[in-house]
Amino acid sequence: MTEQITFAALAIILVGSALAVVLSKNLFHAVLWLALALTGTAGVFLLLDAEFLAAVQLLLYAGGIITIVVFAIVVTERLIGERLTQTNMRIGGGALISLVLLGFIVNVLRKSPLPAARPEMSVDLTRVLGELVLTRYVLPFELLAVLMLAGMLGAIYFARPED
Amino acid sequence: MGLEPYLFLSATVFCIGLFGVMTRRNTIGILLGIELMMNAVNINLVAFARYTAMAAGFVFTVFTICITVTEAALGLAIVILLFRVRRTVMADHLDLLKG
Amino acid sequence: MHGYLSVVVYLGFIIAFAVVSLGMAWVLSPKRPFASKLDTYECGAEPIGGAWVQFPVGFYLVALVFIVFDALAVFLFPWVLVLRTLGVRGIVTMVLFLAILGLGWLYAYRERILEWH
Amino acid sequence: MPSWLLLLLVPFVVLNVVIGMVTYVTLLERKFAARMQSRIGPYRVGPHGLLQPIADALKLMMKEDIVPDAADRTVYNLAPIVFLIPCMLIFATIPFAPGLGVGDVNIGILFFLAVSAMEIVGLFMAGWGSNNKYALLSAMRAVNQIISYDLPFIFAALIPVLLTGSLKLGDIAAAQQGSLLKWFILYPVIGQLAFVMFIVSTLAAENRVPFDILEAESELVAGFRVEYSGMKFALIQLGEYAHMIGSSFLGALLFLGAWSGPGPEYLGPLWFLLKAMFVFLLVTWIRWSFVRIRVDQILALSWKALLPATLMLLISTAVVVVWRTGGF
Amino acid sequence: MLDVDNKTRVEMDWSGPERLQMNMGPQHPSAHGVFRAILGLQGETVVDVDAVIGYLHRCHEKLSETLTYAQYPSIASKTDYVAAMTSEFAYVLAAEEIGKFEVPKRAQYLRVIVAELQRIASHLLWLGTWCMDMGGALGGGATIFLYCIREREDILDLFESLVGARLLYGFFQVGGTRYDIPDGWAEQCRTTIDRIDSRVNEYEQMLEDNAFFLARTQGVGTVSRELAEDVGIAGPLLRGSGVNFDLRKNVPYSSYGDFDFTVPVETAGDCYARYKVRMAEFRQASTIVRQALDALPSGPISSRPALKSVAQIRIPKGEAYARVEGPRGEVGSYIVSDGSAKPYRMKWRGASFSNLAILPHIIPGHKVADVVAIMGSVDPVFGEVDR
Amino acid sequence: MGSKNGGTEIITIVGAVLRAMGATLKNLFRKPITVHYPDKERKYPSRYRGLLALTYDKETGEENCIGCRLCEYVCPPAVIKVEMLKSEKRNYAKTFSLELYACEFCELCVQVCPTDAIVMMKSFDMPTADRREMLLDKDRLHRIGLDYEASWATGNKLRDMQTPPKAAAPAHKPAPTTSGADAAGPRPAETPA
Amino acid sequence: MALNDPPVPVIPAPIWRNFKELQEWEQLHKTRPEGDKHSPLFESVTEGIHNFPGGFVVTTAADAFLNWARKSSVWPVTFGLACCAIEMMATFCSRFDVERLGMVPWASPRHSDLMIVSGTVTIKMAPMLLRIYDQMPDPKWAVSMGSCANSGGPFRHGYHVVKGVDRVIPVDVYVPGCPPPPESLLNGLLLLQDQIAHFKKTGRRAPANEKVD
Ligand code: SF4
Ligand code: SF4
Ligand code: SF4
Repeated sequence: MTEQITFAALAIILVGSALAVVLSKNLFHAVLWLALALTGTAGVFLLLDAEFLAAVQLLLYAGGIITIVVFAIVVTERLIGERLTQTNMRIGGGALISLVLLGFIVNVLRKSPLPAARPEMSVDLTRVLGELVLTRYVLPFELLAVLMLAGMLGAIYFARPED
Repeated sequence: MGLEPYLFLSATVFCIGLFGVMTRRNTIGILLGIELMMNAVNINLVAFARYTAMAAGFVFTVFTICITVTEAALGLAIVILLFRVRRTVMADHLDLLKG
Repeated sequence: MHGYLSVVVYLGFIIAFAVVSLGMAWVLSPKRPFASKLDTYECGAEPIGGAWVQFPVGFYLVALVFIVFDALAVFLFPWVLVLRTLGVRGIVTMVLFLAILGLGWLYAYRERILEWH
Repeated sequence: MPSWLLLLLVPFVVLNVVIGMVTYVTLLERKFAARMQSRIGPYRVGPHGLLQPIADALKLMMKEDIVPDAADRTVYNLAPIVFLIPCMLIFATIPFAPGLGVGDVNIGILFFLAVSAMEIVGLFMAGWGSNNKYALLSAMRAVNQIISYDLPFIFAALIPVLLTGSLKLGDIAAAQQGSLLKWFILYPVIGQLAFVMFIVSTLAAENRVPFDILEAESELVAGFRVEYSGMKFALIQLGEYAHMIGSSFLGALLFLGAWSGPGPEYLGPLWFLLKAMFVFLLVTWIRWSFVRIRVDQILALSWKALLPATLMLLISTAVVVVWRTGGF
Repeated sequence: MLDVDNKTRVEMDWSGPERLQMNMGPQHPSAHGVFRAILGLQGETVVDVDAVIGYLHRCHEKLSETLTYAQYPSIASKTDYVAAMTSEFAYVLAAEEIGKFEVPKRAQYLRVIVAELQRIASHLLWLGTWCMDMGGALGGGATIFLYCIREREDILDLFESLVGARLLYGFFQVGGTRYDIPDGWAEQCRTTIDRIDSRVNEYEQMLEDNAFFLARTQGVGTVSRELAEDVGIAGPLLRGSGVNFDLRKNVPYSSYGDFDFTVPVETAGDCYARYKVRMAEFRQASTIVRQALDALPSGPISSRPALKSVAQIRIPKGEAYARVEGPRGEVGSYIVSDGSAKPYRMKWRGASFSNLAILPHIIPGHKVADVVAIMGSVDPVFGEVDR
Repeated sequence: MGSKNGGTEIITIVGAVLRAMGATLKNLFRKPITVHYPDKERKYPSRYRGLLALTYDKETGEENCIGCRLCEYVCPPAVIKVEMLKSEKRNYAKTFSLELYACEFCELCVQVCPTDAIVMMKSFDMPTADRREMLLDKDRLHRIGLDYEASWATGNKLRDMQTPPKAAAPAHKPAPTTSGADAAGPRPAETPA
Repeated sequence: MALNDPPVPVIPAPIWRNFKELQEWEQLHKTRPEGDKHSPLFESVTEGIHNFPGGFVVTTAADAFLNWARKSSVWPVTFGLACCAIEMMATFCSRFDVERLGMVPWASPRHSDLMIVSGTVTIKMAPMLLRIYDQMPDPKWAVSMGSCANSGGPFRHGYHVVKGVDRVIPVDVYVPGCPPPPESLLNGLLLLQDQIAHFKKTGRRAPANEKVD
């Protein structure tokens, strides 16, 4: 019972704030709504017994992404008055496509057989995760480092002051 | 509770993100939409991993989160670069390919 | 999950506390707004120009380095847990990971991003 | 007692204790600083100024609450709450005695760090929402500083975790029970270095002098909260102090053996409190002894010295741990 | 809604990020009074600075034309209120120069003693406020500030038992001083000086090799020798830039010639150099006070009959410029007398005013945090700037 | 602050940190110098320049002021207003008002008063919510003179102190003591050095 | 009177009427808004309780308590104008330590309750001063420190000096002196605390001529 209620609350928060992200006129507000959406996602992860992922979500997304987006805003926009506002275009088209896609997915989901109950999980997820990352997925792990390095170098290169 | 509600939730958030990506005029706004979509994907991943008891799903969620973060950083860097070159972050101004 | 439930209850109490105290303040406090009271404070002088202006890109670059290392920190947590069972292998893997990211740090160092001019 | 009642009661009690503690810690700090400066400090409000925090809180509650015209109303009004939540929430996972706490979750320390990283959202909202130059500049500095010191903070805090092998705060505390020598601060070399680094990054993460550039009143008047008055200001102050004390508790838990101490077991929370106050006074002492350094120097210190140093220390600790468990 | 286009399309010159115009002052914790600096910021870096003064213009010069030579010295102390003694000194010196009045030796020595004590008090206040600027009112800066004021209180006590007032004295009068020292004052003065000397050592211990302090002061706000000479700054600022110029040595007035002291000079020209100069001046001032106390002759304290009425002091027609070395530099007073009991015209030369002129030369390029450090090291007093 | 020569730099930093903390610690154990003002007052020196007051002749009970208006003339901000009341034996001040809210406490009026009529008190305790209260008329000036302790200075003493000996002090006054007749007394040592 | 009563010439009773400044002061004091109330909601609630039989005990006690809190934590804004500011600083420092009375100086007027006008207010400064005073949240107080702030002091004949800060903002306590030594200022602050303790139930300032004990 508790699970249902919590899920419903989280779903409302998540969908509501997601809508606010794409609709709000003020870019900074949109970012704040995104923070709420990401925190809500962390709640969903918690509900799925993935506490480690929830914390990662908070640390990386809500702490990190929000910071860099805000910084990106302050270094690009002159934020006075109307420049902070952002508008949507092709709203009708966008909404149509999104709704069609949503209908399609829902349709597919309805037809496919899905597990109704979750299996017991007795292990400490964090520990399992650590073991997997460092043993079986060690290659992806190191590749991830390379990827992040590349991303970082590229980003620094792009955003570096020109002097 | 079954897996279904999670997937619905994720699908909804994904579509909202998509809507944002398609309709936002501000490039940063578009990036926010992408973040939402990635987020939806993560929910999906975790939910599937949990209901099928496959730890690999969790591992890949961590990986995707990291990748998303890097992607966002890179994306924003490109926005900054574009801003510097074109002095605007409005997407519909950016599709003009002429100088 | 029980642990988190009480954390959620705790969170609820915090919000309640904040809201209640703000509400009490609303009841107790006088309200006499007028134009110059509501002006932005700027050392007594009239504000010149707006506050929301564009900042140098240095801010963003620092955040960029941060986020990558934050991602690194995320992997350290499970690593710390399993280190004893994995032994040397764990250390080597992580050191390699660190070394790769360290290259990024070096680049940032060389580009003088960390000095934040 | 029915479990649902316990579920409600424990967080309620903890919250009230934390709030009471935070208000009185301000008095402690004022008295301590005053003595350091050849003064007396609050003295005439109640016996030896003991009622001072109450008077301050009441007065702030009765002050007018100004929302500047130029401010972004919603953001401005929500910011104190958003700021307060993470600052108070960090107490959730701290066990004040074995089993006594809101929720000693499995990933306690990670939870602590993740939640305290959320502080910047509220901070930035306050700075941004005020639409004031000082506030915005201060918020920019603050975010920059907090993200810079978050990493050394995490790495330094990970060292006791590494020595214990558990992310659960209760386990870390339990690992230091028994004898004084088990306290992680007494772990040869590593313990002391880690503690110093922890203190330094705590100072920075809490924005205390010498790293208090964000409230730098000689430059930015009152920093990000320059426009806040009345109760909202009080909430922000409360949050700042709560964060400080939360970090002090974490420091006492990670390095000073939490509730271990002589005497019967029920004295445990008292010992813990004393140790946390020790860390707090240490921080205060440092704070009242230095001039602040410049923002670029602060960042350079973090990125060029503290970050590599903590990482090195972490790796060497790992080597030691593996070596001692016979991993080689 | 969509007016964005026009705005973004305007060919905005991309010359780096935009400037933030920020007010510092007049009500600002580190404005040292009522100074208003309008800083142009790029992020944290100051690109230009515009100083607005005049918030404390109290019409000193005009007022002095309506007051007699007997009345004005007590108001003269309100120009540089942190170093009231030296501003009174300059005024009476100018009047004495026109009138060719003798000043008894005892009075001269007393003048030197109080002027040097005042220098110590003023420097203590400077050190305190400067550290508070750099260290925050909620940090170590405040601690040092409180220590400095604690020591300054001792000197104020000396003045209080000498004159009766703590801050603005009216100790000088044309032809001598108004008060003689009370019994036991000399001993009290010696012990105070000794105590302050030891406490100054303590501050040095707290600051001198403190990396944080050095990081904030070394290489910050460097004034080159040429610039210093061009702008005409004075006092410790000038000596911090390597110019050995001190009126007490170069143009000895009163009986400074009798005493043995050195003029500290530093060459670096940054905030730290100014700090060093002032710290050395503490020591020099206390040696001068000790020597003067030892050699204090007995005799009258005034060469003129005691003041009995307002227009008693008349000086012949003439004009004179007298200057003394105040804690902030050359304090000058120029009097044109028409032979009546009041000056015909009087002009102040405030050290702070000319020192302040250095700010636009050295501030741009520094960080916001450095602005307060530089301001503090210039140590302006706005009573003297705006007069 | 970088990591140029890391090791030594860190050692110096740590040393400086410890030294600075030691200095504050030392002060932590010094006695506070705070004066508990409303409960205990510090000892004012005898030359303290405080509120102004008019005096009586101790024996005859006659007021000393002769309304000569010298103080009115000398006062730099012109806060004193005196009207003279002519009488056969001596003169009186008919009205005497002093705008305390503008006085600059320069002691010039005390210095010029020929009859030691106006003096200063060793106290400043006259804050008020009513600015009119700071307009002192003759009665209140007398009242103040009775309420507080007078400080050392009077016109004659001040003039004696300043008079050069060779100008042979006016005969009608006791011999001047140039080195100051004041016993300020050693200040109580508030802080152990 | 302690001594044998001397013959004092008769002085016209309200002598202050001869002084234009003081007349102006009276006018200003009368016409100034009294302000500084609680919120209307709270007012009506207390009004209701007060009318309830026995309710006055509650309201008086509550009022005394709230006024005690106000009085015990009066936070001045750091605002120095001239020489008096130096003495104000000395008052805030170790020797006189106003923190004993619960006062903490803050830099931003938004956090403060009290403005100590310490020094000469010039015509150029007056608007700034007014703005800073305005920006303080209610209830707020002002202390005029020193002769310059009281009336222009030694410079009151100057062309650029405001003749008393009470022409710009309402002042609660005047402290005499040039500069007032710390004791004098402390005394003024104690008087202010007394006044705040008598802050009327309506939230009005105590009228200037009412004697508070
Ligand atoms: S002390 Fe000075 S200002 Fe005051 S009344 Fe006497 S002469 Fe005038
Ligand atoms: S007080 Fe003295 S100087 Fe003034 S009128 Fe009276 S007698 Fe003359
Ligand atoms: S009253 Fe006196 S001390 Fe105060 S500001 Fe005016 S002149 Fe200066």
